[in-house]
Amino acid sequence: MKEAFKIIVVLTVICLICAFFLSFVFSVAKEKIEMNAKRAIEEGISKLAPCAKRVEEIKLKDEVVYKLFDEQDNSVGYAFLAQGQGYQGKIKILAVVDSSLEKLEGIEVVESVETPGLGARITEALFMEQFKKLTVIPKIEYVKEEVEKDNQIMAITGATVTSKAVVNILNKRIEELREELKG
Amino acid sequence: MAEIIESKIKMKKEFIKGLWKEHPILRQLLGMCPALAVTTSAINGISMGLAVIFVLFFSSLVVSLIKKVIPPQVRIAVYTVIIATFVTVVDIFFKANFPQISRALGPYLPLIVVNCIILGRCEAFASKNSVLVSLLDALGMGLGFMWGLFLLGSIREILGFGSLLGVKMMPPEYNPLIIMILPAGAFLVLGFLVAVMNRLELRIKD
Amino acid sequence: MKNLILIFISTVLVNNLVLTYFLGICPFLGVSGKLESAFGMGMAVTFVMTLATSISWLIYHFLLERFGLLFLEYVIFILVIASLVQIVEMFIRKFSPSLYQSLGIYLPLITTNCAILGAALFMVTRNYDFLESVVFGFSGGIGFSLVLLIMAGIREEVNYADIPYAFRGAALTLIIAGLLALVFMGFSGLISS
Amino acid sequence: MKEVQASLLVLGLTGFSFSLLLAFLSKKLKVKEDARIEKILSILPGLNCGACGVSGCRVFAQAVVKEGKIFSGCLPAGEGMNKEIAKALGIETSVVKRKSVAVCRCGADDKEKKVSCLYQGPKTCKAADLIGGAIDCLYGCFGFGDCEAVCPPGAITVAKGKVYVDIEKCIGCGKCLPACPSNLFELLPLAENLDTYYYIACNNREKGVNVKKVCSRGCIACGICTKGENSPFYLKDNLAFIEYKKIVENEPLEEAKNKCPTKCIMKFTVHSS
Repeated sequence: MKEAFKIIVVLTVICLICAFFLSFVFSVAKEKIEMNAKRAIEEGISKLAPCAKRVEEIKLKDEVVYKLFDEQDNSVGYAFLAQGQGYQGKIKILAVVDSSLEKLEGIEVVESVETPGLGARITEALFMEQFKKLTVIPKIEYVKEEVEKDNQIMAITGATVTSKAVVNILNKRIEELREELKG
Repeated sequence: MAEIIESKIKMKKEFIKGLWKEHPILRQLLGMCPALAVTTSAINGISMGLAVIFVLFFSSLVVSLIKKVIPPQVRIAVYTVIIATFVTVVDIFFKANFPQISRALGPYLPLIVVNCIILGRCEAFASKNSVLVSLLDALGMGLGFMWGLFLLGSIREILGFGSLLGVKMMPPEYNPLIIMILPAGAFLVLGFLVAVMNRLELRIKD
Repeated sequence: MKNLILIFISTVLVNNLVLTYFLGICPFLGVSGKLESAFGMGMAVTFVMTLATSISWLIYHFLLERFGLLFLEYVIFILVIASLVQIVEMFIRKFSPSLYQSLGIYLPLITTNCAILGAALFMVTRNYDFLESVVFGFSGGIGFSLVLLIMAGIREEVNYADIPYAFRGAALTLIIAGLLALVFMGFSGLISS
Repeated sequence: MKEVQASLLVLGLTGFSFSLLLAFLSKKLKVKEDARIEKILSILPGLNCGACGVSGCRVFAQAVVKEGKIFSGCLPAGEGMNKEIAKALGIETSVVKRKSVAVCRCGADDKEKKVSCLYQGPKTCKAADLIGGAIDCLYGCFGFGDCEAVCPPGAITVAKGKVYVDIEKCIGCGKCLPACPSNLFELLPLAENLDTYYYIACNNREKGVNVKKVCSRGCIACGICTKGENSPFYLKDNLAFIEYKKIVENEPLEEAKNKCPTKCIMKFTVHSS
């Protein structure tokens, strides 16, 4: 009986000590992590919409959307975070759209674990440039050859799945925004 | 006096063996998962190496301290929980202070928890030797792991991206070998590295 | 239902945990010497991985997410996996000592098998629902065993070949694994979701 | 502070439930194994090197407990640990000494062995023995290292076609005897009083003139070594042998070694206790 008792005591005590130690470390570092996340978003926004001076957070369902205002305090557009399933894992995109939700100011891929050299090329400026001043209505489309309409972008050769994922994630999020803001 | 000197030599031997003779990746073939996955660039290699040293050092310390108390049935469970705790500390530390490294390492930082080196060293070494020796062994193994990762990372970065530590190395018309970044390239490069290591070991022996 | 089959095929062939995500390389190199120990290892890993992903999903959704303890993620998952492997080790030791003998050192190494924790973490990042994560765990195990058996078959042939001294043993296994990874990359066009 | 209580509760609970499960199972699935095996295993270095002549430490521990005595001793562990094992078993142990050492009855290297055809088969002695033709001498050593591969303590190294046995490392387990297809290895018995030993490094049973054709170091059965008074050498089908029981002191052996025309009588000394 002693053996079994010893097993139970040792494992549970070790777990408790680790739990306490971890939660203590986490609570110390929690603000810093949030601060980092906020700073990353602010940097992204300032890069995408230089004219935005003031940022106001609006809570929509469980996501946060940032309303942007320039010096004269009239709204310049919205910045939002959209994420979804890419080819290999999660893709997180920060995008800025004008206040009428028709044109994209630009996007920045914040986080992605796509295959290096192929899917990962969505994080390069070349791909993200295409989204500058891209019209969003009815919705963004991707093409394999050259672009005709102004709501189309060219997919990266060899990474069509990832490019399609980026387009779908943006379309879905903008659709949600349209109902929430218009409704 | 003799034992002190003798034990000093033993200590030095324990430390040195991790760097070359019993190199964790190239000789013992432990800790391959992060070694192959993360080394798409030299920077990743170094940061993963540093994280492994930290975790290996502290887990060997804790394991060698409490090794007498742990009943054999729960030995693996307890060791892995301790290792997991230290890895989470490293993960939180990287997220707080170096967000871009934490993004670069991505899902592979937690995989140190199941990194065969750490449990391998704890199971085979720290649970059988005194504290100081296991710490030296941990440091040796950690440093060995790091330079192994750095070497692997730089080879793959030079061939795959044409740059080293972000600095352009190759002439512009060099089009990078994408395979070096893909999993297949990692296996091949490591295979040849292990072969080179065997060759060197052979020349030293005869 | 279609989605489950899709996950199964993609995890076994397209995104094989061993060849595309480098998970579980240590036992992959170590145990793939003989066919029956490879099979034993494959089955043990499949069993543990299926159970681990399902239990981890339950704990993740009902305990971690509700109390917002995401930082505990790694510790809890590895605790589940370590205990499961300890149970599997006891069962194998009790009911088939010969398999226990041949798996030897590699049984505890299953716990450090990155594939199992990797599968649990991928299940979280891809936020599968319960049924999907069970299928994902099971297909991950099958994919691991498949590649392990292929490698064991090749290595049993390679023993009779005349290999230069430096490449004997692990170096050649790694190069074979590299070629296998290339072959498995051929499957990537299989699923265009 | 909420996190601290929550994490304590969650991790503590999971740890507790799994430890309950483990404790219960460890009792139910108890494999009835002698406790002493675990004790011995903790003393052993755990290298699974096979130097004790058995496949691994766990097998060695089980065998020691079953037989109740240390049959071949754990070489990497050295004397200290063997005494500890004996203490753990509660038996006293005579100082573990090896009873014999392996020697190879072919001392010619690549230059001395004549080779008249190019052998390209698999580089193992077994294969060479099957196919034949790797070396002209039908009794000689192929030099592909089957013995080196099988020697548990790694005492045998094959360099330039010649077999070198590291006398200090050899534990006399005899695994090299079956490994060599030409049966060139023999276990030379170690006597208490002697520390230098002699053996004939040739196995060729052809007439002297044929031996000369295939090897410059082979024994041509000239019989000079058998001439001295009470010399332990004797000739049997064109090959010299030593009668180890008849050896009184090394004088006649040393004399025969110098007189041997083809220098195929070898000598080695044993240093450790």
